[in-house]
Amino acid sequence: MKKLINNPSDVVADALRGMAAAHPGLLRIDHENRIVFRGDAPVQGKVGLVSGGGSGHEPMHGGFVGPGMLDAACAGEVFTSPVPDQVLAATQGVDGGAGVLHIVKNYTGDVMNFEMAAEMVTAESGTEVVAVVTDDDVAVQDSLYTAGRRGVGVTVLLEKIAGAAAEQGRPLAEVADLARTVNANGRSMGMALTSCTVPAAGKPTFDLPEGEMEIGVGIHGEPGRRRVPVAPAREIAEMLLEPILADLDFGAGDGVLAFVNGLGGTPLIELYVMYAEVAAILERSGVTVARSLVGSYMTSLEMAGCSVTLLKVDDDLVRLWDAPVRTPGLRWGV
Amino acid sequence: MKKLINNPSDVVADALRGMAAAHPGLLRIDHENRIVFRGDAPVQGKVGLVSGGGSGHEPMHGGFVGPGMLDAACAGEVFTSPVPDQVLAATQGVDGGAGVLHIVKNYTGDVMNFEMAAEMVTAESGTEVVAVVTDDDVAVQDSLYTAGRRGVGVTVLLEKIAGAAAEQGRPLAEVADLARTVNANGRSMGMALTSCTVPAAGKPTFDLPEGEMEIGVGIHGEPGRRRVPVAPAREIAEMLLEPILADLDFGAGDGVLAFVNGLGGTPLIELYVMYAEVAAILERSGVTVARSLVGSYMTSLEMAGCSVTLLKVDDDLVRLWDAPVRTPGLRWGV
Amino acid sequence: MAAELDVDRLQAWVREFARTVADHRDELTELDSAIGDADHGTNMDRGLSAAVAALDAGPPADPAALLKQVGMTLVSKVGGASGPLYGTFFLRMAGAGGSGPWDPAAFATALRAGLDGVIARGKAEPGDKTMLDALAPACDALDAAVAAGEPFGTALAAAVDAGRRGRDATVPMQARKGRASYLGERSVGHQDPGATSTVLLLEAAASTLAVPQD
Amino acid sequence: MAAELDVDRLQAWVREFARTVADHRDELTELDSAIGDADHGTNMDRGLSAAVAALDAGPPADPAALLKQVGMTLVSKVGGASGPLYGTFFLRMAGAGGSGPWDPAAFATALRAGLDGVIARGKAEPGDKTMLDALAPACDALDAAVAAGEPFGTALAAAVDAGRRGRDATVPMQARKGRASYLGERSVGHQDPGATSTVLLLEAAASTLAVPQD
Ligand SMILES: Nc1ncnc2c1ncn2[C@@H]1O[C@H](COP(=O)(O)OP(=O)(O)O)[C@@H](O)[C@H]1O
Ligand SMILES: Nc1ncnc2c1ncn2[C@@H]1O[C@H](COP(=O)(O)OP(=O)(O)O)[C@@H](O)[C@H]1O
Ligand SMILES: [Mg+2]
Ligand SMILES: [Mg+2]
Ligand SMILES: [Mg+2]
Ligand SMILES: [Mg+2]
Repeated sequence: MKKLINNPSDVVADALRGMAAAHPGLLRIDHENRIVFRGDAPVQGKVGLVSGGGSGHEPMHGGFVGPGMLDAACAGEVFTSPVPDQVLAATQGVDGGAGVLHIVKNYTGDVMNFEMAAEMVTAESGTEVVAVVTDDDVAVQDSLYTAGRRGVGVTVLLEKIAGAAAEQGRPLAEVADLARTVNANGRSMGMALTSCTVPAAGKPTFDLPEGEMEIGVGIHGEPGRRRVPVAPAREIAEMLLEPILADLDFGAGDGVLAFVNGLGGTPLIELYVMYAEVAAILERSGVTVARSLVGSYMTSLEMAGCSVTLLKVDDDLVRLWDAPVRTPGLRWGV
Repeated sequence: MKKLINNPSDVVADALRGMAAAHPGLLRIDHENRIVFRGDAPVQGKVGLVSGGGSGHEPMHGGFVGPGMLDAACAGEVFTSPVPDQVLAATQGVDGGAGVLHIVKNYTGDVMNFEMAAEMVTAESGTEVVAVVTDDDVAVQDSLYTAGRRGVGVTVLLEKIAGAAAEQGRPLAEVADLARTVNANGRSMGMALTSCTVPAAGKPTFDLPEGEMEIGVGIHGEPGRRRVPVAPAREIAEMLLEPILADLDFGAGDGVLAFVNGLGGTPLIELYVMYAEVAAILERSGVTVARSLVGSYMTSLEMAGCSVTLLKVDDDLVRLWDAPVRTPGLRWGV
Repeated sequence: MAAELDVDRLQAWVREFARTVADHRDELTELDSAIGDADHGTNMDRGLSAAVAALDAGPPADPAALLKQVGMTLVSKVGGASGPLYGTFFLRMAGAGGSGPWDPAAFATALRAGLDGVIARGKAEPGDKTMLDALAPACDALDAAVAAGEPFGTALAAAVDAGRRGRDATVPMQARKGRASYLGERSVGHQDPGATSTVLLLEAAASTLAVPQD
Repeated sequence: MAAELDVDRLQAWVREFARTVADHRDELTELDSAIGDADHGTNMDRGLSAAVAALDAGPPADPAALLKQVGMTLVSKVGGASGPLYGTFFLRMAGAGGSGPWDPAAFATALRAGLDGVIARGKAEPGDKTMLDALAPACDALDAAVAAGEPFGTALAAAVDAGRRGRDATVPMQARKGRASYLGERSVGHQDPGATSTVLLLEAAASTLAVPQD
């Protein structure tokens, strides 16, 4: 294992120290509870947005804290959802009197820990909490025979869009509805060229020989649905987009936000190569790209690979996407 | 070799197609000459900023084109400086009547190709061209016995700062002086945990066994000055900062811009771990961090590793750093 | 004479569970690499080390307080799926067994309450390839043996046996809950990490809770 | 009778150089991996393929025009250090040799002009571990042999010999120019890629420019 770290057990704490040093003012970090707060939280009268999850996906979620996006992010251990105490403290810390939205990726651990936290919030205070669960990964069948689809790329887009709506002063119910709409209109699919290595495990989660890749991989190094020979970017784009386009009617004329995401070990030049192929397929399919995002926003440690997310957007969503945002990971308009 | 590409010989062209698709309006791309132009170039009355170099370092340089930074970037083949024809066409394309600054990283190939281009510009037109060469890499001895120091991380900072000065309407001589000041006040040093693989070569440029790392590596996969056992982030930060701090007097009370850069295969969580250590050393050394930048801005394909850059800044430089910039790779204030 | 399960004995159980999980940490993580995210051993070890540290700092007064503290510590320190599940398991045991020293029947009742808590929290059923596949048959075996008046040591040994068989039975199963379910058919052929740690829990019970004179 | 170097013969030289570079592409890149950035073979092959394609499209009328076209193509297609250097080399040869068919003396003069161009552009000297270490001794040997009235074939063979010795001599050198200089002492023990491609240039000259009747 080769990583720029000190001790495997200190990775999360050390990275949070780095974030605190790199973003004074913008962020305030509760090191004990491992919570990244917006510097001016709680913002009175604004719905508070709390997310979180296992670490190892940076900039998600801590890098999306700031005006126009999240109010707090709870950093779990690497690939391990945060614990209820963290979510409770984050919720209390961002409560500006207008209620709090929990943005939860659909993994058994995340869902249960956020649920327990919400129970604790209700028991301890009058803060209204609504949870929205993202489950956009078409690699997983959404059936009784699975834990349901995983929450992946749409989470980033949802955090931005719901964050903008909250910043505008929209009430909790409306922000939550909007968040559910975003989740319902987005689909993602990922692939890996290499495995990641969990620091505490010290070796790659799976073996992926030269010449093979995993299609439908998760962002925690969960192996994918199938293993196939490495293919050109053009074919990989087909493999990822085909199930996305099949699953939701991204019909002719629909505007989409097209998001090509790097998994941590893939350089930007490759992501642009992938985006070129994605854009070409969308053009052939008559899908209009209203907005795009290319970069490593939801990573899986040093895994090489990418995911593609399409989100159907209307004018309101585009306006909210374009609204100012100031976080370490996404910033514009301010 | 595992990469998200089509044909190794098409990587640069494909990535430029992806950039064009992802940033319509903001960028205009001359695919034949492989030049990324600012969408509204040439800007009348403004000094034009042209840079470029081998591809494989994305977002540098094409990702730094836009208001407040570069007017054009020439994309060479992977790790191969652009040819004079590209630089000539870029220079002519950004000439708004106030002259053009060439920002050149100090590599034999880059310097010669930009020189030949400047000779061609002079022969063909009256456009005034001034070249500034960056050479901030303390891993290389600046002596008669080398090609001189390499241009690395400072190039990114210089492009931002000179871009802001040009945007303010400062004249060519002043922008060029400022650029030289930035170069003179910046120092960098890098290290690698793994080699990169040049697509056309198809295999890693060097072998770096488990347990070893290269200190003083270049951004083209040039091996470093020495190979040492892998060490904790804390010690790596020392190894990189020690020669930087020794080479230029970053004295107590000096404000610096501290830049931790990822080389392409290193995830953000590790860069924040590194930044925590860098910030701690600077604090112990009495160096004040005025601004910071953490991320993968000057990469070396999928190489795992990082570089650290310190730039001594005064109020003018900080103001120029803070000025609005709107490029795919760096954006704020707009 | 029926075994008397006082706070010291239950504490020994928790400590032994923590010790064996630490011993098997890499194996648990390895199992989780194959069909999950390579953290089950690390997660359980982190949580149980914290639970032991809390016990070192001053053990609670009675079995209920002890197991409540262990459950709270696991909830606060583990995260992931196993944190809420094992946490809830201990919290429900604490709530069901009463504060005085427990007899084997009280222990069996508490264990089933823990099992019910895991089901309520995780909404899985036996056959889904989870820790339930070890825990549920172990509860059944324990109940039956205690009801039949078997010595507690024998009853616990039966529970361990049933748990081990349940754990082994997860190998051919296709996962329908938790992270392994994402793999679909590719989850077949691997042993569930949670069922594996649950067998460590049962084995620790057998080696610490049954008094010699049983 | 002295060899007459017309445009066809020089074209054959360039084509042969292109062919052998293509054959040795991976070897050149491999050498550049050790002390550079793993692109010398790819760079030279890309440029020379383009030069050959331009020749295919319609060869220029005389040696000067031919070599000028080759030089311009290399400048426009290669990039890196070798583009300006090899480009300048051919451009200077074109400028020095005159337009009519060349005799061996004219060729030797042109070659030296090319060498001077490389020196002017790259500011290296022999001993810096660059292509100069093959090219400079080859020029010297050619000049001496031509001045001594040796047949052109013999003269070219001497140039190749000198070039090869110069190339081999780069192995123990510590680089002082180009990318390899960044390695300091670690550049010792490796053969310079540019000197290696220069020997291919010289070998191509020997196999195409010396007419049988020499
Ligand atoms: N819904 C569930 N009900 C019961 N047990 C579950 C459930 N989901 C997962 N598990 C158990 O949790 C184990 C995984 O725990 P762990 O690896 O610590 O958490 P995570 O999956 O969040 O990384 C699985 O092996 C399985 O036994
Ligand atoms: N200043 C110089 N003068 C002469 N030759 C040089 C000089 N710098 C580099 N070279 C030659 O160029 C070769 C490298 O060419 P190439 O790999 O194509 O370019 P780059 O170094 O830009 O990647 C070296 O092996 C050396 O022979
Ligand atoms: Mg986990
Ligand atoms: Mg090169
Ligand atoms: Mg797990
Ligand atoms: Mg090279």
